[in-house]
Amino acid sequence: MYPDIVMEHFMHPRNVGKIKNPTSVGEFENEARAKAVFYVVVEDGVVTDIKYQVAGCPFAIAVCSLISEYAKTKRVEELKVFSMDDVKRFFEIPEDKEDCIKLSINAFLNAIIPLT
Amino acid sequence: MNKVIYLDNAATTPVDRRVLEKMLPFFSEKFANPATKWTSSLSKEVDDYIEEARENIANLLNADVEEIYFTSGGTESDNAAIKGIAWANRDKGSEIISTHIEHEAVLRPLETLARQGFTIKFVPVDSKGFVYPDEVKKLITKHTILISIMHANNEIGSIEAIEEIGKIARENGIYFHTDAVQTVGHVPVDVKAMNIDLLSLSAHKFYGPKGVGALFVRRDTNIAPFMEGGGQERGLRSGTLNSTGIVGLGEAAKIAKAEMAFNEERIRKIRDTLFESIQREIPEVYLNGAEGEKRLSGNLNFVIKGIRSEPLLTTMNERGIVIGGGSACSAGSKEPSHVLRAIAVPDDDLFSGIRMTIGKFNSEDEVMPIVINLKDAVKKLRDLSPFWMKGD
Amino acid sequence: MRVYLDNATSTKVDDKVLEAMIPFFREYYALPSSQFAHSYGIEVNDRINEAREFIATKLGASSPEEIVFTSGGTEANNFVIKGIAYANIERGKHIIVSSIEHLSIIESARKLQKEGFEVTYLPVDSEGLVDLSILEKSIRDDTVLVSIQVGNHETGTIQNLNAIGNIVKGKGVLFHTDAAIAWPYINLAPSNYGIDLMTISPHKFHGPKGIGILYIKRGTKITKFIDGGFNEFNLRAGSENTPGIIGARKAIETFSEDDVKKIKRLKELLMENIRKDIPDVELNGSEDNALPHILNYTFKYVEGEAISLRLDFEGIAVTTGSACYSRNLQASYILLAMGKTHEESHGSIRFSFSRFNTEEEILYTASKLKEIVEDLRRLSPLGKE
Amino acid sequence: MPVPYTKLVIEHFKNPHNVGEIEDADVKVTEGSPACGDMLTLYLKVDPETHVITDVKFRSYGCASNIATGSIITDMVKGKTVDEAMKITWKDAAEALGGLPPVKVHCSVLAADALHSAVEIYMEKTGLVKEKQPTTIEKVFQKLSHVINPETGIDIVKSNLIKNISIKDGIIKIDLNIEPDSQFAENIKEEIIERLEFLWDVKEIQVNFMK
Repeated sequence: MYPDIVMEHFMHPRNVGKIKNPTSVGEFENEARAKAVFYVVVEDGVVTDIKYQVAGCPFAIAVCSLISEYAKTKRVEELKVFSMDDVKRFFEIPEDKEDCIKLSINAFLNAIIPLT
Repeated sequence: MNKVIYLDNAATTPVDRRVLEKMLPFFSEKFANPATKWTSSLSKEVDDYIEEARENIANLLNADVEEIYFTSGGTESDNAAIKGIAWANRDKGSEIISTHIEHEAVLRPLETLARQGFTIKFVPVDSKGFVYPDEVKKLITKHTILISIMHANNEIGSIEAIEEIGKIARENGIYFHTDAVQTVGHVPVDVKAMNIDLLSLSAHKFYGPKGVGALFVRRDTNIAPFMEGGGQERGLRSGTLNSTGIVGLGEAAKIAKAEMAFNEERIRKIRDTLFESIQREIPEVYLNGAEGEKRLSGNLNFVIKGIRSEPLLTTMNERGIVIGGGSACSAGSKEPSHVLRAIAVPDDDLFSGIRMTIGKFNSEDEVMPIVINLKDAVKKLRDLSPFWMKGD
Repeated sequence: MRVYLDNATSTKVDDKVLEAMIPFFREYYALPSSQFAHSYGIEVNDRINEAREFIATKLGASSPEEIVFTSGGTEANNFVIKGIAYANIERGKHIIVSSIEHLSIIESARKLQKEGFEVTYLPVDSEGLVDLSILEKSIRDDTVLVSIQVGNHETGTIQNLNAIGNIVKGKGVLFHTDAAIAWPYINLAPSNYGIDLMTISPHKFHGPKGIGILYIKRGTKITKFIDGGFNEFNLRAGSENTPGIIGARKAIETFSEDDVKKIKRLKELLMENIRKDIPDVELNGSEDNALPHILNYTFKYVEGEAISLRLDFEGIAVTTGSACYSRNLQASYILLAMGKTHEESHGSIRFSFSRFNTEEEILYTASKLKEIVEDLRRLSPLGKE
Repeated sequence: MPVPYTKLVIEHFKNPHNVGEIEDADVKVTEGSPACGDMLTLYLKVDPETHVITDVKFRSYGCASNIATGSIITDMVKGKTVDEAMKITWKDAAEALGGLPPVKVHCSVLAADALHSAVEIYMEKTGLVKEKQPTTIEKVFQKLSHVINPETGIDIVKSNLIKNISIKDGIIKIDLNIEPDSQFAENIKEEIIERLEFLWDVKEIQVNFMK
C-alpha cells in the first residue's frame, strides 16, 4: 500500500523536467534498468533551481519529487549528507522498495556531491 | 469507487454468479466430508455432486472421469504432474524437456528436480513465443521421460502446437504434460486428439473459485503420488476434498463448455478494437507475441517505449483501470519478465511491457475510457522519463 | 430429526464465516500478490495481511510471517514432514512420529523411509498416550524432527505436550504438532510448548474446506513443498485462496470458549445415556485426557458400519472405525496401536460434536442408538454363548 | 436420501429375512471372522430323502451388504435341492438385490461362501461326495479370488498380485507382488489365511510380500 504522501507526489510530481544550463547533473541507473537524472542550479552554495527526469516505480518518482521540493533553497553542504533516513521522515519505507528509493537518492547525490 | 475496468483476467477472474450460487449450499448445508459416503447419506450426496463435477471436467477435456484428479489449483497440479512423473520413472531415465516461457509453477519444480539429479533441456522459442515441434524432437534421447510444454503462454498468449508435440512424445514413449491453466475454459481442449498424458488446470482462471484445480492423468500413467495421506482421489492426491471448490469448478467447466465459443469471439473483438485504438492514439507502441488465431483471444501484451510499466499500472489503477503486471506471480519481483526475455524483446524495453487481458465480463464500452486514460498517463510518464527524449 | 455428530470429519461453515467470504468471490477477486499494481490487489492484500496478523496474535506468534496458508491440513503435514527432513539433511536423516498420527504424517514418513530416511514410530499405551521415556530414548544425534499430535482425531486422546516439548527442546530437535483436530478446542500457543511447527485445519471448526494454516517458527529451515511463485514468504507457491483465508480468519474469531463448555456438556450427556442404557460397551481413548468434542465407543458383537448406516437412516451422522471396505484404515491402525483387537476396532463408533448440536439431539441419538444396537445384536452370531 | 445401495439392499438390511438359529440343523458353518470385519453363520436343515433344503437361517456380524446378501441368499435356497443351491453364486444374490457396489464385494461374498461350504460339508457328511479331493493350485487360486485388495477393490488374482503359489506336504506358499510395508499387507495376509485354513489337507500357510 502506498503512503498518502507517496501517492500525492506520484500522481502530481513537482519540478519535472530538464534544465538547459545546469550547474551540475547527476544520474543513476540500477540493475533493473530504472533511471533517474537530477539537474541542479547552484548559486553561492545554495540550490536555486532543481529538476529531474525519472523512469522508475511510483516510489522512485515520488521521492524525486519530494527531494526536489526539499532541496530548493538548501545549502549544498547540508544536502550532501541526504540519506534514506531523511526519506524516512516523510513516510515509512517498505522493505522491498528500498532499492527504488536509493535510485532517486543516488541520482540526487551524484548531482550534489561534485559541487562540494 | 467508480465502476472499475478490470483488465487482468489472465491472473484471476471474478467468479461467475451461477458458479457461486451452485457453491453456496455446500458451505453450510451439504458440508459433509465425502470420504464417509458408505455410511452417511450426507456424504453420499456430496460425493454425487463431486462426481458430477468430475464428469463436467471430463466432458470439457474429452477425458474419462477416472482420469480427473482434484487439486488445490494450477500450481499444485503442475508440481504433482512434473514431480510425480519424474519420481516414478527415474529408473527409465532422468531427462525432461521443457521451455523457458513456462509458468513458474513449472519452472521451479524443474529446478527442484535438477537439484535432485535430473537434467532439464529447454526447447528454444521464436520471437513470437512459439515452440517448433522439430526442435523438441531433436532434444529427445533414450533417457527422456517427460516433456512439459504449456498450452498457451500466460503473458503473451501464444498457443503452442500441442497436438504435434504430443504426437512426437507419444511416438517416442515419453510422457507429455501440458500446463493448460490459460486455455481450459477458453480454448477447446481435447486430451485424446492432442495426445496429452497430463494436463493442469485451475478454476479461478475461468470464472471458478480460487483454491481448486484439477490434474488430468491418462489411464495407466506411471505417476507417484505428490501428497500423501488418507488416500483420497484413488491414492494420487490425499486430503479432504474441497467439495465447495470442486462443485464450483465443475459448474465453471459446464458453463465454459456451453458458452466458450460465443464469449471468446466477443472477447477477441474487444481486444482487437482496443489495440487498434491504442496504436492509433499512442506513438511507439508495439505488440509482443503473435497476431491471429494462434494467440489467446483475451491477451494483449505490448511495449510502450520510453516508460516503465509499474508507474503506468499505478496511474491507471488510480483511475479505476486495473491492469496486470506481467505474470501475477512475479509482479512483486524486480526481475524483468522471463517470457519477454525469452522472445528476445530488446533490453531497453524489458520493463516496458504492458499486459491487458480481457475477460467475458468486459465490454466494448470500456475501450474508449481505457484508451483516453492510457494516452494521458503515457504522455505524463514520458514527459517525466529520461529515456524519452522526443519533444525536447 | 437431523443430527450431525461427525464434526471431526468436517463441520458446517458458520453463517458469519460465509458472509465474510462472499465479497471475495465476485468483488474483491483480485490476487493479493499483485499488491503494487492495483488497488483491487491492495484492498485484498490488506485484508489478507489483517487475517494473517489476527491469526498470528491468536497463536501468540512473534510475527505474521510465521503464518503460512496451505490448501489444508494434509498439505501442511506433507510440507512439514518432507520439508524439514529435506532441509536438515546435513544434521541427520532420522525423524520421530507417533504411531497414531494422521495418515498424512504416517504416509509422508513412509515415503521418506523409501528415500533412505529413518523413521521411529512411537508406541502408545491403551489410552493412546505416547510413552515419554521411549520418546526420550528414541531421540538420537541425527534426529531432526519429532512430530506428535495434540489430540487424536479418532479417540480424542490428548498428549502431554508440555512434557513432550520439554524433552524435545532439551535435545535441540525441531518439534511439530498436528493440531488439525484439536485447535481451537484446545487453545494452545505454540511458543508455550516449544513447538516449532503447528498444523491447523479450519474446516474442522466451521471454517471453509480447501484452506489450512501452518505455523512455522521464524528461522526454521524448511524446504518448499509446492514450488512456483514467491507467495507466502516464498514458502508456498500458488495463487492465494483469498475467500478461504478470510473464512479461516472469521472461523477463528467466531469460535468461543463457551462453545467448548457447551460441547463438553453434550458429550457428557451422551456418555451418561450410553452407560445407563447399553451394556457391553467400551470407551476407546482416555476418560480424563480427551478432546471435548470427540467420543469413541466400541459396541461389542456388532459391526460399526452396520450401526452407522442404521443411524444414518434415522438422520444421525457418525463415523465408524470399521475398515471392512475402506481405502483408509484410520481407525483400525489407531485402535490397534492402543492394543485393541481387530474385533474391537471394527465395532467402534466415533461421535463428534459442535456448537450447533443440542441436548434434544443427543437424547434422540441415545435412544436410537439403544434400539439399533439391540436390534443388530439380535442378528449377530457373537456374544450369545 | 442418497445412499450407495439399492432400495432392495436397504430393505433387506433393515429387516433381514431368516435371521436366527436352527437348533437341530444338519449343518452349521461360520465364514469370516470379527477380526476381518465380517462374519456370517449359516444353518441348514435338509430333507434326507430328497436333499431339498427345508429350512435355512443365518446370523451376521457385518456391514449392510453382508446382512442383505445373507437375507436374500437364504430366501433363494429355501426349497432348492443341495445341488441347485451349490450353483447359486454371489453374483446371483447381488443381481437379486438389484446390484451391489464393487468395493463391497468381499463383505458380501461371505454369504455365498458360507452356503457353498455348508452344502459341501453336508455332501461329505451324507456321502454324496465319494472322496475328499486334495487341494490343488487351481483350488487355491479359486479361494484367493475372494481376497480383495482394499486399495483397489479388486481381488488379488485379477489384479495380478500373485507371483507364485506352491503346495508341498500340506504347506501352501504364496508369494505376493505387494510391498511388505504396504498398509494393507497385514489385512491381505489375514484374509488369505482365513480363506485357506479350513481346507482338510492344509497344515500351514506361508504368505510372503515382495516387490
